[in-house]
Amino acid sequence: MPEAATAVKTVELKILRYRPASDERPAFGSFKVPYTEDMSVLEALQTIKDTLDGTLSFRWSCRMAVCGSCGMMINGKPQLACNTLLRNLPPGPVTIEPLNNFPIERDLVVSVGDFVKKIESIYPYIIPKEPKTVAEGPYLQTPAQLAAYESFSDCINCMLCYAACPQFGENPNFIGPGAMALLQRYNGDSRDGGQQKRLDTIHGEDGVWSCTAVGYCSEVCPKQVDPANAVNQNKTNSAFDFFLRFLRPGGAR
Amino acid sequence: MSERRPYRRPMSPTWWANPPYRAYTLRELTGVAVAIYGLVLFFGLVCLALGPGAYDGYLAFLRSPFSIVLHLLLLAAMVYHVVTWFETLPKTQPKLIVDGKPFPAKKMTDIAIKVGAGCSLVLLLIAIWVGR
Amino acid sequence: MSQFVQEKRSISPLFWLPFGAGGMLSALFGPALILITGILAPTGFLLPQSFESYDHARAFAQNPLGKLVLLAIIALFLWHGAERIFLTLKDMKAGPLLNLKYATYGVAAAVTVVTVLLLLAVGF
Amino acid sequence: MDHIDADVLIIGAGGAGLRAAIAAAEADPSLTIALVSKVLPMRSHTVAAEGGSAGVIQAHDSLENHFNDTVHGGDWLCEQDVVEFFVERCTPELIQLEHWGCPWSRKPDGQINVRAFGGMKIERTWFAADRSGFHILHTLFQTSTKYPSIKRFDEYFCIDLLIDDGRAQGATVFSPSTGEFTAITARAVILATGGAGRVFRQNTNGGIVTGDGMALAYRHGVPLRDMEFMQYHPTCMPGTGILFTEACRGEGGHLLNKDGYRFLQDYGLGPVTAEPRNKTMELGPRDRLSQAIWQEERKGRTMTTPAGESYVHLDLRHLGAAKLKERLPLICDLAEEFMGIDPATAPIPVRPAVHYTMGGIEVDIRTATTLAGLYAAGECSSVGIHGANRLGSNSLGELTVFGHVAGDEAVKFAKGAPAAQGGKLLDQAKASAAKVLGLRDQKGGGERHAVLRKEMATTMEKGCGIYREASEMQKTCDKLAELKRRYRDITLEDRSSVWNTDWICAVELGYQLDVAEAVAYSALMRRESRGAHQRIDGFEKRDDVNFLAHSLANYRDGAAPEISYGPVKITKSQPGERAYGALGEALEAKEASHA
Ligand SMILES: Cc1cc2nc3c(=O)[nH]c(=O)nc-3n(C[C@H](O)[C@H](O)[C@H](O)COP(=O)(O)OP(=O)(O)OC[C@H]3O[C@@H](n4cnc5c(N)ncnc54)[C@H](O)[C@@H]3O)c2cc1C
Ligand code: SF4
Ligand code: F3S
Ligand code: FES
Repeated sequence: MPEAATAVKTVELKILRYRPASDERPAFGSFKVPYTEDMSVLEALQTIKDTLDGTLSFRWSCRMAVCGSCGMMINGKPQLACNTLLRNLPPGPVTIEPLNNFPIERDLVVSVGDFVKKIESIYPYIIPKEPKTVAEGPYLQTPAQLAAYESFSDCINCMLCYAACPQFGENPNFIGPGAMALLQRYNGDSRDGGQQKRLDTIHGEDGVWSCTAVGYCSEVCPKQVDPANAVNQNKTNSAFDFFLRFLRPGGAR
Repeated sequence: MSERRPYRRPMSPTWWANPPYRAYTLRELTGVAVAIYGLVLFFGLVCLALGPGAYDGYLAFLRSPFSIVLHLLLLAAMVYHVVTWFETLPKTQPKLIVDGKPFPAKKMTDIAIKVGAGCSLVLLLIAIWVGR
Repeated sequence: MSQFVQEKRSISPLFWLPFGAGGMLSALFGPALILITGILAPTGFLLPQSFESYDHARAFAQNPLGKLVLLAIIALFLWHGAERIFLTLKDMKAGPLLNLKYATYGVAAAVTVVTVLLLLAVGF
Repeated sequence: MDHIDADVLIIGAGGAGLRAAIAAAEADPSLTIALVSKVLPMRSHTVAAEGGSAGVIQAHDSLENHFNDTVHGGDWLCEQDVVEFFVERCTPELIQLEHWGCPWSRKPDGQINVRAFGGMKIERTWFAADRSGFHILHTLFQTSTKYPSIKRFDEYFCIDLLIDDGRAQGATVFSPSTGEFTAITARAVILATGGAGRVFRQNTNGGIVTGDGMALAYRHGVPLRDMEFMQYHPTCMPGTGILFTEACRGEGGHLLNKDGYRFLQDYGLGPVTAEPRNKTMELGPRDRLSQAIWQEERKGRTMTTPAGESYVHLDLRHLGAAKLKERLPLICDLAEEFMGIDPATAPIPVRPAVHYTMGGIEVDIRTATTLAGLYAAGECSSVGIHGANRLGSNSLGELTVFGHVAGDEAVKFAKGAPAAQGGKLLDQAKASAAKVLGLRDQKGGGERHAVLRKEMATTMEKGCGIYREASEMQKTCDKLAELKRRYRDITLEDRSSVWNTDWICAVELGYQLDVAEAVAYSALMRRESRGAHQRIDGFEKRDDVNFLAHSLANYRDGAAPEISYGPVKITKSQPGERAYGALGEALEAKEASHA
């Protein structure tokens, strides 16, 4: 190939760095890496780590937008680094920051512990409506019954929706869109009988009632889970429950 | 002792004024228009209760250019409210399953906006018919 | 039990339900109402100016159904506005939450009560 | 150093580790179970599995069929008693997952739907669209939160096992988040750390799939079995290696060369039929398909990407947009996002990439290793069901079946074992921590782990690829020895303790080099062709006289591994000719008439 054709194009990445041992607060660092047509932001970061600065820290694994590790702010928007291709970004430097609204542990690594605890708090498993043994075979579930919750089950726990939600930014205790998607995934499942129990975990100020229906959470979701729907339909459910609880046996509390 | 020292970045105090949240804030501010219109009617009721004299003052106000412009603005805000309200509506409803597939929210919004426009149109026609 | 389980209920539903009702009512009829009472009748375009004359208005407000309509529109529109304005002011951190609540829900509540009294006062 | 004591310690929270944890918690709720994972459990690589999990469910299918497909697919290098046990347990495990909420795709009447998969005679692959592993993993993780006795250590990295008195009694772990070490002692230990595909250059595996558990057990004298059998998956994205599931072919996709010709018919996989036919053409097994693509490349009938990777086409166009969206939504997204291709209107460029580690830590049917108290399950183990070539959709089944067994067995063992004694074990833990800290802080010869890793992956691909020859394999072995020497001179840029991923990568590279060596030497020593191990240097034929045997790589500190062989358990199926397509059907008919 002639020299001119292989002359390397480069791309500049401005990355928010934070190393707790040495940095008082986060600050941007700039890196230039060779650009190729099929390069993702993740690959650009890996190139930096492998060739320019081994101290850059970020999480990643699957590279195929399914493990949920690599969420970060790319040009100000929460996105997965692995399925954001440089060629689809506007020309010029790419700004990379850790996910908004989460404490930064180091560079692009944020704290995930609270998020996991939130998921655990909503009984994220089938509470069978009619218990069955394995010997009795699978439950029947029609495609329509599956469709009722299927999209909520596609959540990869990437937390982009949390970075998108200003109400979570204002109130870190807000249960948040992702955990609500999981709640709805089970509450909408025809095999499940735990709806009331789960609903009772989110009636509080930090439950659904922190959401003001901003809706940006659903826009950034890489898996079209529509967490805003999960939160807001349960706002409706929680509101009705507020008034109707007195009518159900043992419901008033 | 660990060197761990998580850093919490503060939220920008004006996040609500900037994209991507600007449209949301505008949507919420249509609430001002809805409330103002409610107040306009409320003052009409106050004047009505105070007697014909006061009520005539109210009518004069309604006919003033200021009021006409105000109502045109309220109308614009109200139309934005209608559209955004029905855009948000599907988010507050359980997933609708039609023919075994989730019914697209976009279509639901389109239908709802048409229903909303229809309601307003019917009310308008009734008013015109009654006023004839 | 996880720290994120919400033991204490929020009273938000008390505000959220009238907010929703007002939002729906205004979405369905708001544009027509503004057009009728604020633009067409006052200008006499398509509607006679007498449409909202004292006598017509009084007759409407004395009719029990008319009372209900007026109450619903005035109160629910205000509750709708109050909720949205409150949340926006909260987003803007415009002041202590309690003050914001008085300025929004407080006004809506006061208007609602006065409206009921006025509707009783105009007689049947 | 912190010290935590548990009854059962599980390292790895992918499909196998989580299933083991649940089994253990159910077997005896009074025991504490420590579940360690270097990433949040739902990030484990099980998440990436797309196609589905095999389990006989149709009336016209039988366990016998599943057994035969598996043993033939594995080129008779399977432990047949284990396979028999496995195929019996698959369906109950899949039903259990269903009860726990796994959103399996359904037929219109609400019954479980199944799809065709390569090398399977009858459709028996349960699937959840093309996110089967994702749904299995999330279902297991979420269900595991129900059991209070499971104490999770999310984002804890295991650096060594604790062994005393001839028994595994715990592990040393460290938290990237704090940089601090913890000794977790236990009465039984399960390894469920997944495969090692990352030792190769182009692969379908996640960054975390670095063979850690294999290396840990291996270093403590547990043999790695059948490591030469690395599976190449035929349909991966050129460049990244990202997988396009076999379900693409199960649903009816075609493989075309640069002339638009379905070349598989030239490699004994025909005849070409309009409808997909099981075990024929594109529904042949992975080894055969990958080999065919390699041959096509030799014949100059493939295409080449700008970056110089050769490829063929995976054509899904005739399936139509609606079916693609319903059955293969993830594939559509991947093609669209990464390659800008809509599979409904254009064929997808694909090429083979390393996908699965058939071999692993040698375990018996109870998942017990040769070391008392140490169990292994999932891709890190070699329980004997995959032989020389795994059939697609048999591995997710393996996770649940043998994860379950491992949980039960570890509980049994733990109840009979004395509690771990702190003193000696803690000294061991301190020593391992010091060693790993030494790696971080040493001012060595300036070697960079990123460079070594690249060289390792390249030499593995070169010497231990789809087709192998002694001279290249020898070069790979030599290169690995060189890399291990240079590894001692690694210098890290990052000496901090919080989220020092530079450091973690370096420790992982140490694991990878050991595993790579086991692969390369096992391959070099197997002088025959079988399943995924194909030689072109005079050993093109299967040699049942000398090599109907499991290879066993034994670790030797500072020297090349020692390779020995162990017997293969044959019960009902005598080694025969492994054939697909028309020939396969003819052979089967003959066998049936004999029976
Ligand atoms: C792209 C792809 C698609 C596939 N599709 C299918 C399919 O359709 N059907 C099928 O049957 N099989 C499929 N497979 C194979 C199958 O998914 C894997 O074999 C299986 O998921 C491995 O599961 P596991 O539980 O053994 O390991 P993993 O899921 O890889 O989990 C390993 C666990 O160990 C932990 N771990 C590792 N090292 C350490 C350490 N040092 N310290 C602490 N924790 C550690 C990790 O954090 C993780 O939790 C596919 C594989 C790939 C790569
Ligand atoms: S709902 Fe969407 S954005 Fe939020 S965690 Fe799940 S996949 Fe990510
Ligand atoms: S962005 Fe936040 S406010 Fe509600 S709709 Fe989504 S959770
Ligand atoms: S690396 Fe797994 S989602 Fe990006």
